[in-house]
Amino acid sequence: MTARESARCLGISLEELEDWQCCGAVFPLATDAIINLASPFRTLASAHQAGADLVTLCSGCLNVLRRTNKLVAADAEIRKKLEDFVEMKYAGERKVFHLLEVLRDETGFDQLQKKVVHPLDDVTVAPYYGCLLLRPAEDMAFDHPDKPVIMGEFLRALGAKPVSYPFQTECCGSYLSVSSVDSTRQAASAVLKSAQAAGAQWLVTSCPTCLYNLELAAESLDEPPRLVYFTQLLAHALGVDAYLEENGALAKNVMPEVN
Amino acid sequence: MRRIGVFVCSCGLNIAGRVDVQKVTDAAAGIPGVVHSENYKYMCSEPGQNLIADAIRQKRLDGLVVAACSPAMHELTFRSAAKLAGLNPYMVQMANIREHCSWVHRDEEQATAKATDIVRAAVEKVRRDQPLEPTRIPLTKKALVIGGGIAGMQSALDIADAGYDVVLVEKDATIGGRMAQLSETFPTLDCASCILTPKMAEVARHPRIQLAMCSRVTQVAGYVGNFTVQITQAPTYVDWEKCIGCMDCQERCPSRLPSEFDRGLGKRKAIGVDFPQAVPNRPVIKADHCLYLQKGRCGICEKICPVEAVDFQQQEKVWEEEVGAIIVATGFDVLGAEAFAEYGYGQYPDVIDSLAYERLNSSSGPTEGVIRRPSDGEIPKEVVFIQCAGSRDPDKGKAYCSKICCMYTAKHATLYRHKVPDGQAYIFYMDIRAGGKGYEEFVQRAVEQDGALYLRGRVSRVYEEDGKIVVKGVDTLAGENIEIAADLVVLASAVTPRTGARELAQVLKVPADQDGFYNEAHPKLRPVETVTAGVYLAGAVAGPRDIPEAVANASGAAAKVAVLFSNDELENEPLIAAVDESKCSGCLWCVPVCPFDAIEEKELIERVGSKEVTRPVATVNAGLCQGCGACSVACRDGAMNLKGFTNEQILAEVEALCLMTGSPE
Amino acid sequence: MSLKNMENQLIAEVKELLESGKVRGFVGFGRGYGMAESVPVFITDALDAEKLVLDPFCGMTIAKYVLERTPQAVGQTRRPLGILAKGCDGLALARLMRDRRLQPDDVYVVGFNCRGMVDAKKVRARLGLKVSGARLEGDQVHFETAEGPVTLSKDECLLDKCLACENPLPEDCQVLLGDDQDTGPVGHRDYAGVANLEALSPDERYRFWTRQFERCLRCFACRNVCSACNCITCSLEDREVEWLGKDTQLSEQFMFHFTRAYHVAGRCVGCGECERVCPVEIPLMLLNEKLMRDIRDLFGVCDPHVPRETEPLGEFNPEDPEGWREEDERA
Amino acid sequence: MKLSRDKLKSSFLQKVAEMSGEDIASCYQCGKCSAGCPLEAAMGILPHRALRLLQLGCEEEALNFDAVWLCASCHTCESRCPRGCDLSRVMEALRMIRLRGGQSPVHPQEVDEEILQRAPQQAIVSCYRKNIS
Repeated sequence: MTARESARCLGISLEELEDWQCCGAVFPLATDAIINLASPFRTLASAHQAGADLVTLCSGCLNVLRRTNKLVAADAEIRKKLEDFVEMKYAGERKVFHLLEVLRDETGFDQLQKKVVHPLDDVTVAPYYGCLLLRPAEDMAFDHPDKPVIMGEFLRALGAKPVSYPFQTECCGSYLSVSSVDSTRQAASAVLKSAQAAGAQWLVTSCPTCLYNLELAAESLDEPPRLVYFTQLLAHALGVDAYLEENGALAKNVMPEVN
Repeated sequence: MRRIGVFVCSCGLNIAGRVDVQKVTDAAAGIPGVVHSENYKYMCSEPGQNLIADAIRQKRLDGLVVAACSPAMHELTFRSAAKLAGLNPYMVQMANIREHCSWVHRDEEQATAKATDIVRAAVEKVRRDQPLEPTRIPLTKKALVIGGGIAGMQSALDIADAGYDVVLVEKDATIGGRMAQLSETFPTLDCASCILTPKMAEVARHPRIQLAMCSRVTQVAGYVGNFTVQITQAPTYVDWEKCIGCMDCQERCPSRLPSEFDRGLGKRKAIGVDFPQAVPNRPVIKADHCLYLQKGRCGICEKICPVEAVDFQQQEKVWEEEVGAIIVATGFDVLGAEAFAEYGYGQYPDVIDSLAYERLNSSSGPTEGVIRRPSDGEIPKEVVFIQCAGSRDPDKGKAYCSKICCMYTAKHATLYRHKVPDGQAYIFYMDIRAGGKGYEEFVQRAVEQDGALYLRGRVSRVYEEDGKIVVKGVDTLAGENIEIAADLVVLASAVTPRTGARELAQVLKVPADQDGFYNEAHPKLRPVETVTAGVYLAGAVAGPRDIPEAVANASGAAAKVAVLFSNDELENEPLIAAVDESKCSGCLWCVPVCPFDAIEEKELIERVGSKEVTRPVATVNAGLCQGCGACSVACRDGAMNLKGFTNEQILAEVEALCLMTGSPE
Repeated sequence: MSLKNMENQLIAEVKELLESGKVRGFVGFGRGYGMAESVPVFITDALDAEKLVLDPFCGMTIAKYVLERTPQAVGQTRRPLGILAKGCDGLALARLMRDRRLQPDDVYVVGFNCRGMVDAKKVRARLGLKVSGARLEGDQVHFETAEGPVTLSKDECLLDKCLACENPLPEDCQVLLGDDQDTGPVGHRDYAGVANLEALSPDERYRFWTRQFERCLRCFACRNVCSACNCITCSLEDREVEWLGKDTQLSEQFMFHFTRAYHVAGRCVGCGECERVCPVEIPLMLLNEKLMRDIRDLFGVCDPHVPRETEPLGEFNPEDPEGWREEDERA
Repeated sequence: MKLSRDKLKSSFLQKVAEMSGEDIASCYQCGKCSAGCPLEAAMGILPHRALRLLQLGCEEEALNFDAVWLCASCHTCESRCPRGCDLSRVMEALRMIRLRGGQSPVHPQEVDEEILQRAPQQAIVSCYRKNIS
C-alpha cells in the first residue's frame, strides 16, 4: 500500500500481478530441486504474459526471482522441464527489479529528492542490506557485495543521514527464527549493536524476515534503533502516509515519530 | 640416392617398456634408402653418440633419423654429434617415439606399429632434407637493461664488468627499485640500504654504464645483435648536468604531496628526491603538484638555485640506442588490495600493505623506523598480519602463490617484536613456504624467539570498532574462529607484474602469461631467456622472486649476454622461411601474420616479353625470422617455405603416415 | 534511372575515355548469342563503344578479366583499363587490390548502382519461353517473350547472389552512372543453405558432399573465374609439390574442393561465379557461405565478404590466448 | 580414522558433488568461510569441516553434521571463498539427502504458536522448505 501510493506519487505505474503466488521464499540450492523453481517460474511467466517486468519490495523475492530468471535463461534443460511442468512458456525475457533499483535507475534519486515533502531532517538511519539483496554477487548484480551504497543514497535523497557500520551486510539469522530462535537473536543483535554503536537512531530494511528478526533482537536491547521498512520511510517522506491514513490504511504503515 | 641411417633409442624403459625397439629397427631397415639401422639403450649417451658417428663414417651416411625423444630434448645433441662426424647437422631428423608414442599408449603392438610409422615419416623427410649453413650477421656489443632495481643493477654491473657497454633505463628518478623501499632483508636481517646503496653508487660511477633516468623504452626494432631501441625520457624540469645536488630547492619548496615511495604514509616536496640516498642524487619536479607549472606562481626553486639548474621549459626527450641484447628487469607491483573490501584496505588507515609496513620500519621512512600506526601515530601493541591477501585466490585475486610473503611476514613479525617488545604479532597464514637456505630456521625463530603467533586460516572480516581494528579469522588447527582487536593490520598483498609490463611485452614481442608475467623460453632449462632471441629476463618480471633469486637470475641473464657478446659475428639459425619469388604473387598476407615483423615487401624486376616490369614480392629478414612457420601456412600459392620443413617434406611425411604399413591388421 | 538510360550514358562515357586515351581499353558487356544473354566484351576502339550493353542480363562478375591485362601482366606502361562495375565487381576489385594483384591506378572504374540481375537459368525454367528482353521495376521484372509480356517477382528470377546482395553500389568509382538514389541492399545474406546443411547429421553431410564432389571434372573453371583465386602460380598446379594428385579418386576430389574453399576462406566476396560456371552444378557457394558464416560468428565480423585491411584469418595478435580458453570450448 | 580408496570414491560423495554442483576437491581448508559465518557460534563445529569430512570420504560423519540445519544460506561463505566454492550449496546437498532420507529437524506441529502468529509468512515458508522434506 505504501509502496503503491509512493510509486503513484513518483509517476511509476505498478500493477499488481493477477493471481500471484508466493515465490517460494528461498532459492533452491540443490541442482536437482527443480520442483521448487516452479513457483517463481510461474510468477515470472505470468509477468511475461502480462507483458511487464517485475518489481518486488522484498529482498527475498528479488533473490529468488532474479536467480530463477537467470537460471531459466541460461539452462535450456531446466527451462524445458519447468515449461512442461507449469505449462507456460518463458525463457528469461523479463527483468526483475527491486523497488530501490527502480527509484535509482528510473526515477533517479535526485528526482526523488525533489518530490520529498517531509524530509527526514537529519535523522541518522542505518541502512541494513543483509544477504539476499547482495549475494551471490554474480547472480544478484545488485550493488557492491561488500560496500553497497544504494540504500545510503536512497536515505540521503529522503533527507536522512545514513550511517556506515560494519554489519550492514551481515546475516540476521533468516528463517532460523522459526526453528532456532536463539541463534537468530544472536545474529540479529550483532547487527543492531553495530548500528547502535555507529549512532543510528533508526534502522531501515527491505525484507520482512529481517525486520522480524531484528524486532525480536531489539526486545532485549536498551534503546535499540527504531526499525522501519524502506517503503514506510518513502511514503512518509513523500507525504503519502497522510493520504493512507485518510483511507483507513493499517496503522502499521504509519511512520513512527522521530525521537 | 640418400644413404640414411636409423637409430632407435630404448631410453631405458621409457620407450622400450612400451615399444618393441628391435621390431622398429628391423622395419626401418626395410625402408628404401635406409642403409643402416640399429638400436641402443641410451642413444644420447656418449657410447650412443659414438655408434652414430661410427656409422656415419663407415657407411657414408648422409641422412640420419634418430627415433628417440622430443626434438626439444635432444635434437641439438644429435645434430652436434653428426657435425662432429662430418655430417651437416641439418641432415638429422628426430622421430619422437617417446612423448608422441611410448608415453601415451598402453598396447605394445599398436605402440610399436605407431613408432614404425613415425620413423617411416621421418625417413621420408630426411630423404628431402638439404644441407643448410648458418648465415652470419654482425652484432652491436652494447646491452640495454630495462629497470634499475636490484636485478637490473646486478645485470648491468655484470655486463659492464665483463667489458661491454650498458644502457640502464629506469622509469623513476632514482635507481634502487623495490629493494630501496625495504627496511631489513630476510633471513639475515641485514639492512637493505647497507647492501643496496653501495651497489647503487657503483652503478652510477661505472664508466661502462650509462643511466637513462625517468625514461621508458617506447619502441624496439631489429633483432638479436642489432636492436634499435627508442627511449623516451620524461622532463625532470631540472638540468642534471648543472645541478650540484645541494637540495636547497627541496628545502624551500612550499608544495607537499603524499610520497609514493613511502606508500602515501609520508609527504614529499614537489621538487626533490624520493629518499636521501637516491642515485643519482638529483631532484625532479612533480609537475602535477608544482605551483609554478600548475598556476604560474611561486618559482622559488628557480630563484634560489645557485647554478640555475631549474628549467620549467624542459620537454620530453626521445632518442635511439643501438644495442645487441636486452635484459628486462621491470620488477613487481602489489595487487591493489581494494579488491578485498572485507579487509577494509583503503577504508581504514590502520590497514596497510606490506610495502607500507616496510616504510614504517625503515630508518629513512616517514616515522624514522619507529612502528607507529598511520591513524594517530600511536605505537601498535597488537598487530595482525594477513598472508595470501589476493594470492592463491583464483576467485577474486591471483591463482598463484606470491612466494615472498611467508618470509617477509616472518621478518615483519620479528622486527616488530624487536621494536615493540611488549607487543604481540599475529599471523594468519595458509601454508608456510620457506624453501630457501636458512628460511625455515628464520620462520621458526620468529615463532620461538620472537613470539609471533601463527594462526592457520584466513581472515574473513576486518572492521573498526571502538578505535580498534577487529579482525575476524579462523584457526583451522584449533577449529575455532578467532577475533582480535588489533591496532594495526598488515596485508601481504599479492605480487603482480609492474603496471605497464604488458605494453612493454608487446613492444619487445615477448609473450606474457595470463597474469602478465613474462614467459621464459623454457621454464626449467632456459629460465632467463625468452622466445625472442636476444631478450632476457631478470628478477620478478617473470614471476614472484626474492632478492637472492632475482640477483642470481640477473647474473644469469648477464652471463647469457656476455656469451652472446663474446662472438664477433652471430650465426643465424638456418631453419627460417624462404620465398620462392617465381611463385610469390605478392599478396603479402604473410606480413600481418608474422609475429616477428620479419617479412617485408620488395620490388621484383622481371622480364615480360621484351619489357621489364616490376611486381611486389615478399622477402624474409634472416635476422628477425624465428622459423615459426606462420607465413608458410598463410601462403596460398606455396611460395613461402620453412627451410628444413618445406611443404614438400611435410607432404611426404603425411603420405608416409597415410600408408600406415606398420599398423597391425 | 533506368538501365537503358545508364547504357546510353555508359556508351558516351566509354567513347570519351577511349578517344581521350584515358584508358587502354574497356571491359564491359556486349550482346550475347541468344537474346537474353549478355557476355563480357573487351574493347579498345572508341567506335566499338556502341556495342556495349547494360541490361538485366549483365550478371557476371567480370572484375577478374582485368587481372590478365594489368600493366604487370602485359608489360605495358601504366595506363588504366576501364571497367564497368556492379557492387560485386567492386568487391572483387577490392579483393584484387587487397591481395596486391592490382594497383588502384591500374583501373578506371565506371560504376552503377545495381538493382539485381536476372538469372537466365531460373527464367528458362520458370517460363520455358524465349525471352527477348527484360526491364526491372521495383520488386518486379517485366519480360518480353515470344508470347507477349510476362512479369515475375525479383525473388523468382534474380541470381542467388543478387538476392543475398547487401553491397549493390561499388565503392571507389571514377565515374558513377545514373544517380545513386536507392542505394540500400538488394537482398540479404541469410545463410539459409548453411543452416539446412548444418541440420544434417555428419554422415548425411558426408553423403551430400560425396554426391556433389563425385561429379567434379576438375576443369578448374571455379578457380579460374574466382577473383579471390588470383595467385600467379596456383599451388594446386605446383609441379614440385604435389598437393593434389592427378587421378579422380574421391579423396582427391575432396582435397581439391576443400583446398579451394580454404584458400578463399575469409576472402570470398560472395559473387557466386564459381557456382555459376560449374559445368556439373556443384553448389560451391554453400561451402563458401559456411566458411563466411563461421568467420562472422567466430571473429565477430559482420560482413565477412567485404575485403578489409586486417582480415580475421590474416593477422597475428599477441593478445590471442595461447591454446583454447574455457569459454571458447563451451561456446 | 581409517581411509581407503573405496571410501574416497563412494557414490555418496558423487551424489553430494552432483547435487551441490561444487568441486569438493577445490577446497584447501583455509577456513575463510568459517571465519565469516554469522551463525558459526550456534553451529558449534566450524562449517568448513563439512568439506573436510567429504574430502576424507566420511559419509556417516558428514550426514551427522548437524550444523547443516543452522546454515541460513546467506552466501557469506561463497562471497569470501578464494576457490569459488559455494559451501551453502554443499550444506544444502547434505540437508536434502537427510530430508529425503526422512529426517526432519522441524515438525510443524511443534513450532511455537507465538512464532507462527508473529513471524512473517516468508520466514515460515523458508524454514519449512529448508527443514521439512
